[in-house]
Amino acid sequence: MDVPIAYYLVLSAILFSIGVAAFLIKRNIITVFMSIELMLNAVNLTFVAFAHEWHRVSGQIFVFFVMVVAAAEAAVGLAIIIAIFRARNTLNVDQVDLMKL
Amino acid sequence: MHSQNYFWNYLPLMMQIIVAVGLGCSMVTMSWLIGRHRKSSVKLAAYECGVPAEGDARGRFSVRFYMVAMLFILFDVEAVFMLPWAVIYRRLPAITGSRMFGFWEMLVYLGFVLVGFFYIWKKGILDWAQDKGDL
Amino acid sequence: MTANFQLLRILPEVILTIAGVLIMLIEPLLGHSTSRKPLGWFAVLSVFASLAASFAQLGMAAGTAYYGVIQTDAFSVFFHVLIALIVLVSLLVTIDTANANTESLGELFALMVFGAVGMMLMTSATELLLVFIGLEISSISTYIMAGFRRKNVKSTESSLKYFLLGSFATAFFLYGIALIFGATGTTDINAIASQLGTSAVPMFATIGLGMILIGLGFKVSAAPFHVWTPDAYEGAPSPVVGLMSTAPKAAAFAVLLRIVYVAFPALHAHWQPLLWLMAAFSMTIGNLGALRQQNVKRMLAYSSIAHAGYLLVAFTALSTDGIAAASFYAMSYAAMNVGIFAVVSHASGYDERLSLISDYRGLAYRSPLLGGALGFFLISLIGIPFTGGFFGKFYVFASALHSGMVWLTIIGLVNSGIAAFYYLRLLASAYSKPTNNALLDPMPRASFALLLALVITISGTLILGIVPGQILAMSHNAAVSLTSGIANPAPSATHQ
Amino acid sequence: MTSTHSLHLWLLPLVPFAGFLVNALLGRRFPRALVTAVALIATLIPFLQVLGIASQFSSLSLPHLEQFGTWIAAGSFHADFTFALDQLTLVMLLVVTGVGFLIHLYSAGYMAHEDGYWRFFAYLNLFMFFMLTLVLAENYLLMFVGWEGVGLASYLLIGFYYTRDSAANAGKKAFVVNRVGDFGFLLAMFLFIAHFGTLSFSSIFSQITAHPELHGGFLTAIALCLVLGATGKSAQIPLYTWLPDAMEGPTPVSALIHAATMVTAGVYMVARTHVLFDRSPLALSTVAIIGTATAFFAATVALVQTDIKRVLAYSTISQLGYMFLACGVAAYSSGVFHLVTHAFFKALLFLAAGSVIHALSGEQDMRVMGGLRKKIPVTFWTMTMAVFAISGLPPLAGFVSKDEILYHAFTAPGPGKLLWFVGLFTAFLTSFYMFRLWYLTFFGENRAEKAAAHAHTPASSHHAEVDEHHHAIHESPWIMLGPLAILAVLSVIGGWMGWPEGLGGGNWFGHFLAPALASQHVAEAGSNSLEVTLALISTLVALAGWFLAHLFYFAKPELPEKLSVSLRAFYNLLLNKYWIDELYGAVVIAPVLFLSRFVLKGLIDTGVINGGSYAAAYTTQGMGAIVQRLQSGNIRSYAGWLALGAAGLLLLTYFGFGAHLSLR
Repeated sequence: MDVPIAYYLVLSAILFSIGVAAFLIKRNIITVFMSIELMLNAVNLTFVAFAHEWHRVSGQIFVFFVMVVAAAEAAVGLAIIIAIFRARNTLNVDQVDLMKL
Repeated sequence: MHSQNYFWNYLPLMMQIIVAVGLGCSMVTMSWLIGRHRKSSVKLAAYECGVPAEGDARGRFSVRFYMVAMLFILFDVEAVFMLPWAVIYRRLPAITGSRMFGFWEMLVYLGFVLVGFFYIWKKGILDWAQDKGDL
Repeated sequence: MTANFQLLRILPEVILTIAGVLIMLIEPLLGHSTSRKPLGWFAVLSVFASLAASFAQLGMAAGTAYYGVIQTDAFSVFFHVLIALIVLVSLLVTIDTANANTESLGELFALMVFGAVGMMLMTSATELLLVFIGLEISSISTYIMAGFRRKNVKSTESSLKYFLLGSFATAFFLYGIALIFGATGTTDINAIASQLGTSAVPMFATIGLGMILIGLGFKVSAAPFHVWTPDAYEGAPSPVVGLMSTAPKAAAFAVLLRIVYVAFPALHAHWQPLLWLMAAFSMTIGNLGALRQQNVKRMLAYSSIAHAGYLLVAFTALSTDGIAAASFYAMSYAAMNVGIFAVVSHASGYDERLSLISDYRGLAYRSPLLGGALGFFLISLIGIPFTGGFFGKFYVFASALHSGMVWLTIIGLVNSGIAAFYYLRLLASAYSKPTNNALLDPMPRASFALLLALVITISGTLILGIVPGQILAMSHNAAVSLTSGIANPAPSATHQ
Repeated sequence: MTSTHSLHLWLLPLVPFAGFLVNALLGRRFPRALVTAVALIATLIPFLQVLGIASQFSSLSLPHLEQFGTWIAAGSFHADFTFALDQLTLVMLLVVTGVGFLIHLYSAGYMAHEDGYWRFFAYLNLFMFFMLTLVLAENYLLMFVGWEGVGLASYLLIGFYYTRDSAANAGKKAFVVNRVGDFGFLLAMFLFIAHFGTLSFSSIFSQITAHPELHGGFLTAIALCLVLGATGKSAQIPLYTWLPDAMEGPTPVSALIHAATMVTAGVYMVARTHVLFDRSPLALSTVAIIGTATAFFAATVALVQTDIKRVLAYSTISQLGYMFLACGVAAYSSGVFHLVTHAFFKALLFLAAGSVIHALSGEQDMRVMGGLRKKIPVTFWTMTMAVFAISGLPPLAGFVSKDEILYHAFTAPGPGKLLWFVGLFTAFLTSFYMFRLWYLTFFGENRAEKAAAHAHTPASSHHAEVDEHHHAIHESPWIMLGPLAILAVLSVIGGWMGWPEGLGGGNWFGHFLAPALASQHVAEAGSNSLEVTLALISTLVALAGWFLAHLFYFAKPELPEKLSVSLRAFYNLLLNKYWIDELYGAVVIAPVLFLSRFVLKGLIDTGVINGGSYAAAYTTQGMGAIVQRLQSGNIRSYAGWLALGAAGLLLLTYFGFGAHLSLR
């Protein structure tokens, strides 16, 4: 008995949308960043689901790479966030708006 | 597959969830209903292993913790590539047409990881005692 | 195909990777007071070697390597050469601009080299996974480079914005790949088209293509995904802006060309109108936005949005000429834009002393060399004949009109008329007598690195304008090799 | 190549370019004499070469093509570095190099005391390079190179006095207005490529000729685009506004670029493309109407201008209008003839005006001139020749060429008579304002000394050369007067080469150009008596203008004042040039700037906030939470933009476009 693929897809679409919404709503940079991770993992779910559907392992390999890339992004992102915090003493995205227009 | 069947499959799981949630909720409710409520400052204080709480739970950590955490994530995740490699290691000679190619391939990969390790080491990130205020 | 022969197909990338690793290894071993500039020269040499390796690939028959994930052909070589040249000049400008005591300068060189690896991979990859990895390698290096002056509030802010929004867009790009994988069961660009066939197109493929357009639209800063550009460019160090406004864009355009023309020619009725809109919006918003800017880098940022729009015009032509025009435009834009950022970098220095247009008043008197070069690049950006800027636009619009894109051509021409306005403002400012005595000091002497950078960019712009035959032939070959699809789709066995 | 031997046409533009390079790179360190020598030699050599070409012209097989290699080859389309020489080119070459050399000579005297002497001559040589490229080009692309290049040189030279904001702005205006014209030119080129697959004159024209059934349609579209380009370069309605402002440049520049050569490029281009225009009656009528309207309109504005150079600027616009009129009635050779004579007398007018300005140490306001006849006699006499010529008094050059245009207009089918009448009235106006200039400058009492005694007015002293002390009025040096004299002779006798047959001449000029400009249009055959009558009428009209000017500005100088009071509204309308500049400012510039503000502020600031995260914040956090100052530069609002764009794009992908809805 299999779970229909549509369920996975809908779930990942919902997760992705939650990620997008959280990106737009959240003020803390870390949380914003977490919402990006959520989006990436939603995509991972899609990949795995499709890999299963097509019986192709390449989708799963894709997930490995996405995970590694996400980790690298996390490292760089946190480094940037630390730099921002040191320069401004805030992690509120709404206050990082020196440059405009 | 039929969706009706499909849902029936999960009925036991559903029941378990209901039982678990019901049990938890009922325990909290029961104790609230049965227990006596005496509000004193001692009762309301945070309980920390019998010692009075000190400071703010959200205190700032040294940035070093983040550094090490980030590096850990990186080196940890890099290991993920060894998994698929290990799975097909025995078939690699057939695929690549060379007996040891798969082996050397992984060594090159690990070499790159080591370079990264060497870099952070020489940069003094792992040196906990050294004060690098500008990190 | 032997492994060694396959290695030749990624030789440029291999050379740069090794060079970058070496730089990383040497950097921490150097003392605090040791100059990092020799590392920069080493990077320059390695990029040059990789340039040579790219040219050498022209001698090989076009083909794929590593189970069809890499394809070297005239198209990939064209963009390899372009990226190598951009990185070469950016390295030279960095060497010129950075102070001797700039800390961790070696990291910047290594990042530029690694970024180049990522961009080159993007242009030769025929597997979406590799495209994604290349994109991330180049993006992550650029995020770091943008925030390289980490004590500077604007630089970190630029980095943060670029990073957050870039990752946001990347997620869309990735989702697009996932959906296409779902629709076709493959992520091989060459195989997608045959999988799609002529039958009814699955919804996933359409939506997936849309998502990919979003992700790449962000990378090339096409409207409406351009919002990050002005902020990211304003804060990032000028030599880095020269790089990130050209090389990653060129790579992303190459990917876009490959995806829409190789993988999705069947869906052109879907993507062509979208690119039409993106082109029109980019040109208009970019030019209108630039009109009122006081900050030079912001102005150039808006101008780069507009130029992305001109380039997208060529995409809508749906012809080999259009692809050739797009490639040619990428090169001519790179020549003049990297050049103008070389001037801006040197004039404003590592600590960005000059930022407003009014700060450039009298530049031509403080340094006739810089003033002349600035004027030259501005003339090219305006699109006066005998410069690359003119011919780039000429080919783009000629190919678009040839395909019947009358309105887009008109919008583009009107926009390129408006553009003269703001470029002339900078030009007039540079050639006015300075009012402020503080601005009268002569510029620091141009170093050999800067002179070399200016020679490359100016001669490049001139060659593209006066005798573009050779390069046009190259771009035409690139276009032909892209559309003819010499490489057979990789055997499906490799996917199991 | 059709000719057995090469004429080395490539030398023509490259010699001035070499001059430009030498002066631009080394001129700063050169003594002035050396700069002058380089610049003059770099112009003299092409002139001598053109004379040499002219001397062996009859032995050439025309058109004489010289190809110097393939320029670009993109797929099926290719363009070459090819120069072509035919009758029309030769005429243009003679004008450009001849008048160009004289003006270089004049500049050596005029600019002698200016800063940036080397820069001036470098730019001037650069201009010659591009102008010669424009004239020699055998395809539209190469022509466009010259076309843009002369615009660039013009921009640099108008803004020569860069310390003056007005000069810098005038340069920018000229450039930007010309961009509008370039838009038309570029579009025309793309259409040529799309329809003919080439930009070469010979192959486009032979394709058109080979298809007699081609008429109107896309040919009209191309022709109208070219007309737009021509109106920009030749300062015609609606793109003429830059030329009066261009007078901010040094006077020799006004003479060379903004009177004799560059502004005639539009006329040259139309004449060059006559094969196309012949097939499009609509485009031809457009040209004729634009020309006539511009001629009349500019002449009316010239009536009330007080700045001597501005009068000449509007007069130039008006005369260019005549040339357009000629092209519009398919009398291309008459247009080119007027172009030539106009180059003589208008260059002379400008140079003489420059001499006057020079004599008065920078004064350009005619109201404070007067009585200069005796003080600067050479300038006076040469300028008199030019004034007589442009006013159309026989037998001077201007009379012949203008009369020929009016004759062709009269005999043209359709509204020809109306065009003729407006042209005739414009001739009257021309005569009036030119004699007004003549009287105000040279006759009456000397108002300059009176004004100088009154107060030193810095506002009116535009010329950068103004010294602290007021010079005594002096005649210019011979290096300036020499070119004046030569041009004066040409203005007087220049007409004989095109003396119409109807008046007993041979119209050698028209016959010479006939092979190059053979028109398929057959005008109504006019009779000799008609031509004589028309010539008589225009002579009378010119005399009437003179008489009226005499009355107003010599006999009864108080009359103009009275008239301007009684016709206040009309006078103001003219004085303010019909408020066209203001109109353009309100209709074109202001909206663009508004849009720019809208893009920067409106969209980023409020649009997204309202659309994206605002709504999200509203729904998730309730009313209280949205009281937050939201501003641009905000990452979340940027992300909102991205998300909105993404949503829009995905919706369009999915629902919007099928194969049927294409945005072509």
